Amino acid sequence: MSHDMSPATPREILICTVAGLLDGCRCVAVGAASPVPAAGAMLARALRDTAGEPPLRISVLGSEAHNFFTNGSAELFDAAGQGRIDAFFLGGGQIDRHGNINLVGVGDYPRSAPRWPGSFGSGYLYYVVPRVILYREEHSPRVFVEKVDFISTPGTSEPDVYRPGGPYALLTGKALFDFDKDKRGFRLASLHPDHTLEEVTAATGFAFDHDPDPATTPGPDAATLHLLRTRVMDELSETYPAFAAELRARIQTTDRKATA
Amino acid sequence: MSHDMSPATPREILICTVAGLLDGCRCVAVGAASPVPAAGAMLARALRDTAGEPPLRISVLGSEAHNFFTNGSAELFDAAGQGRIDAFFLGGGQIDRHGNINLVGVGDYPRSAPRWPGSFGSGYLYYVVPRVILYREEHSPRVFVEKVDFISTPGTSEPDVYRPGGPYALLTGKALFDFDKDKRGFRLASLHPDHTLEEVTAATGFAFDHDPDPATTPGPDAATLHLLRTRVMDELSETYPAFAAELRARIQTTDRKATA
Amino acid sequence: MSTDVHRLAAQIASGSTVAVPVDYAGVAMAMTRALIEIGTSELTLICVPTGGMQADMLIGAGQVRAVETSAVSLGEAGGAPRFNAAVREGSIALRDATCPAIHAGLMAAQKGVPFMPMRGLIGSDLLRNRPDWTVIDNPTSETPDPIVLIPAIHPDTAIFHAPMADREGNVWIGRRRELASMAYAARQTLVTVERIVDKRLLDDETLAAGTLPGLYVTDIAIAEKGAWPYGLWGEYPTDQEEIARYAKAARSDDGFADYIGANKAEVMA
Amino acid sequence: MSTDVHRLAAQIASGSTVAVPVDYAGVAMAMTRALIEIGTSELTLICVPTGGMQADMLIGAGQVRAVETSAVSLGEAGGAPRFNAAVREGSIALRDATCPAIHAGLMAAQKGVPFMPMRGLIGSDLLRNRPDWTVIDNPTSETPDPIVLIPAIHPDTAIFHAPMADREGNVWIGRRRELASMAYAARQTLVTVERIVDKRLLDDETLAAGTLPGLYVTDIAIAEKGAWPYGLWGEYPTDQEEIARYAKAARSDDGFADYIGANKAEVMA
Repeated sequence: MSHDMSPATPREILICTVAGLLDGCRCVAVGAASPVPAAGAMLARALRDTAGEPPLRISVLGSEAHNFFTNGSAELFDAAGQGRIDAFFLGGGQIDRHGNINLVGVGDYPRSAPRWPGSFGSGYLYYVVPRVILYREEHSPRVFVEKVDFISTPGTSEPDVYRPGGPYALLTGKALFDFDKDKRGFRLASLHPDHTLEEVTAATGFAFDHDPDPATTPGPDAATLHLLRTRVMDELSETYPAFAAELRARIQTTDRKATA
Repeated sequence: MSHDMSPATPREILICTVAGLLDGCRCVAVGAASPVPAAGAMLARALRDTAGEPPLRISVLGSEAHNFFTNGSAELFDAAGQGRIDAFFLGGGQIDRHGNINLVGVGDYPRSAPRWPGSFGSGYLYYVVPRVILYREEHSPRVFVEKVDFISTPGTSEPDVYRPGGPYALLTGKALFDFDKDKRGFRLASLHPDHTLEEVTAATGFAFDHDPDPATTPGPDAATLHLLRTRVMDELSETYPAFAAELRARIQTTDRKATA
Repeated sequence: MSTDVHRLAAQIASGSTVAVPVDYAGVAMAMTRALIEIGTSELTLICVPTGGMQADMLIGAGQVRAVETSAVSLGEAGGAPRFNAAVREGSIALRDATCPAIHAGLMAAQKGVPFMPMRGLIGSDLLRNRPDWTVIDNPTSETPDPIVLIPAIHPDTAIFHAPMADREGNVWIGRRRELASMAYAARQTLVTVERIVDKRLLDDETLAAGTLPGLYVTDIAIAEKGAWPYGLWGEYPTDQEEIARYAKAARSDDGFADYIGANKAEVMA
Repeated sequence: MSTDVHRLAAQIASGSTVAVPVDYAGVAMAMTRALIEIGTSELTLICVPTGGMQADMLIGAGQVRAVETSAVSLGEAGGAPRFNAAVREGSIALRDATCPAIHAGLMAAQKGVPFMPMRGLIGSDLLRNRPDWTVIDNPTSETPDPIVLIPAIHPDTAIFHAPMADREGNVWIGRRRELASMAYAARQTLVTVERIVDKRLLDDETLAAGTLPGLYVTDIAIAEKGAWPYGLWGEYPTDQEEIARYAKAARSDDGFADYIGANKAEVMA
């Protein structure tokens, strides 16, 4: 890490992890109000440009500057159905051991309490986008449950169901998981710095595979961190001003701590 | 008829007849290269405007000035499927006693000889547009046949087939026919001036119902003819310059004859 | 508020189905306030494909019987409080969908067909709770291939707000083509606009590309800032503070009533 | 002719399926001439939804194996002579359609579904001659309701000509949205344009409304008057005399060969 830069904040490590998950993608779509995935996609695009590699197309829904669609809100789904969207992000009020996602609410449907907004495009995109990255920063047993109360969209499907897409990774504030389609379950890929296997096991309401001594999620190299804090931060500020400001403040806090 | 106007030419009578067939329509579409139907629709629109009645919308395919569609060439069919197109015109290389239309060719399909361009939108519009007006100026036994060689689109359908549309009238250079859906056949409505029942019977390759002493297709009143020769002629000149010029030349010929 | 907007709102019948667009596509908020003043009741909302403050206000005002939507949310301002309360209380019928299913239903109506096939959905509780969605074995496949059929959605009315219309009733919708889908599918379409222009929109190929023809537009009224507090592309940004103010007020029945009442008072003044 | 156009044409494989637009929507005639020079063979043409001089020339040059179309015609200049001759001789496979069936097939590909339902067609000889079209009993109806399913059309390549593109590969198609349908459905899309502009088309909401995003565009070449003798909206009118000249020449094998040869000679000069 370069001398004049404070170390990566936890959020920055998440953003860099997202960028890594998009390796090899040609086109990535990001839902509205998803600043970390958007930042990760923007970072992946910037890294690609810097390396002189083929460009990464990004569409951030609801953004005017970073949205290239011109056929209304149906176009994302059409493009995904055509196989043109390589990666998409989904969250979830609940996510269970089989990768089922609940975006609808807790309790007996339809009278859910709490009720969450709803399933958005998940009931389609999870089936057709090859690399669906589950992103939920809160890593707690109320989010990661044994069985969701409502399946907005299932993690896996019967063999005769058309399903080129599905879960590719699960990224939380504590760890990164892969998804094993055959075993229909998650496998711990790495723990973020300062998090332990015990902590993650306790915070996860379902069992998952893991190495006895899991790897640590790598932080960015100096060049990547620099790119994130310059070009990507500028792009982010345009679309997510509040998030970018908070990210900047955290970096300064870390900075002060580091120099203290 | 006013003193300073030459009498209506046969073509003008056709155009006025088309305008009459569009009575009560809100929206009419006209295929490309259909100058008489287009002129009739333009006349109907002009008459409506003059009378202060609700406007008639016209879409002339392939025209830039008289085509209000903005969603590509699929929009006409979508609008028709939505029930928004009240009338459309179809021609036919062959038309048979049951109103079946052949736009494909003569002889054994697929090696038709002659081959005509093809069915265009007929295989759909004939089913869904309530008032399909068959227009074919050539009135001969090679056009009006007992049975078409190829059904581009059928005149009637079985009761369980979705079919809000179908043939409404058949207008030729010699006569105007209605179509009786229950009897699955045409009925002579009127003979154009200077044509006889015998002549029409001989020129039609199928039997049709008729009164013993059929009516004569009425010509336009002076105001209508004036509108046709002024506003409508100007509009026509824009979209069908050659046709408008020919129409003008005929009027002058009739004029010279009338004054001779 | 212009009485013209009330004239428009009055054309929506109680008990009818109304299609409304997503937050960023031109939400007819002035018309929403007019609907609340008029008290049009027992509406079924079709959110294309998600709803926000508009749906939440109409639900809070007790004017909604059923909602078909992929989500209802106030975006950055959080969940939709009146929607969430109504769900909890069971006071509205829910037709939870996923975005492309709503687009598919409108597309079926646009194409004049009874249904559209759609991938996805199989194995979800969305499908399980939608008896109107049918699973068939794809007749064009030689191997087993289950696929969902979404029936056509024919809204009685589509309402939205757009930057401009011309004197023939053509409306400029730009690249917000979900507005065209709504209009194609609906029996009537009522549009508020920022302004009426003298130039015929179809006479200019550049503007024509983003124009919804008057054929699909039943009536138009001017409503300046008619999407407020939502933004309108190329015109004004979303007033996030106002939406946050609403989000806070609408947490309670009283707060919501005050918000609506203040709004009405402002209108009457 | 620019060698760039040849670079584009060279990306179309012999034996592949190529979608081409209707006369008035931006026909890639410069590319057609390049294809004839290159001699790309055994093409299947999908005319969206009808074909003209482009299809007729490729058929006349013996480069077409099959045509799916609702019609082939030279418009005011009459029938399509080489198409008609090929039909008579049985030298091309015919998939006669009706316009909305071709749109339906492309729409199915656009939506990522295996088929689209479509009204009409039942009782026609079009349907009788299309074993790939299936009639089913509408599963969403309680009463018998036969309806046709049109399978998705996935062209290998879509080709068309448009007024302009920007440096990102976004192409302005205006209200000729069949061009977007073709591109959505096709595996690759090759576009000739009158000019490349520096301004990013998506940065202006008015232009964006008529823009096909670069996501769907594989490659672009400049071809000034690239639709000639067809016209291009807002740019130049159709050269009816040239089409009539072609129509006359193409009545005979020799006349057609002369016309093509003269064209080639002109290109080589």
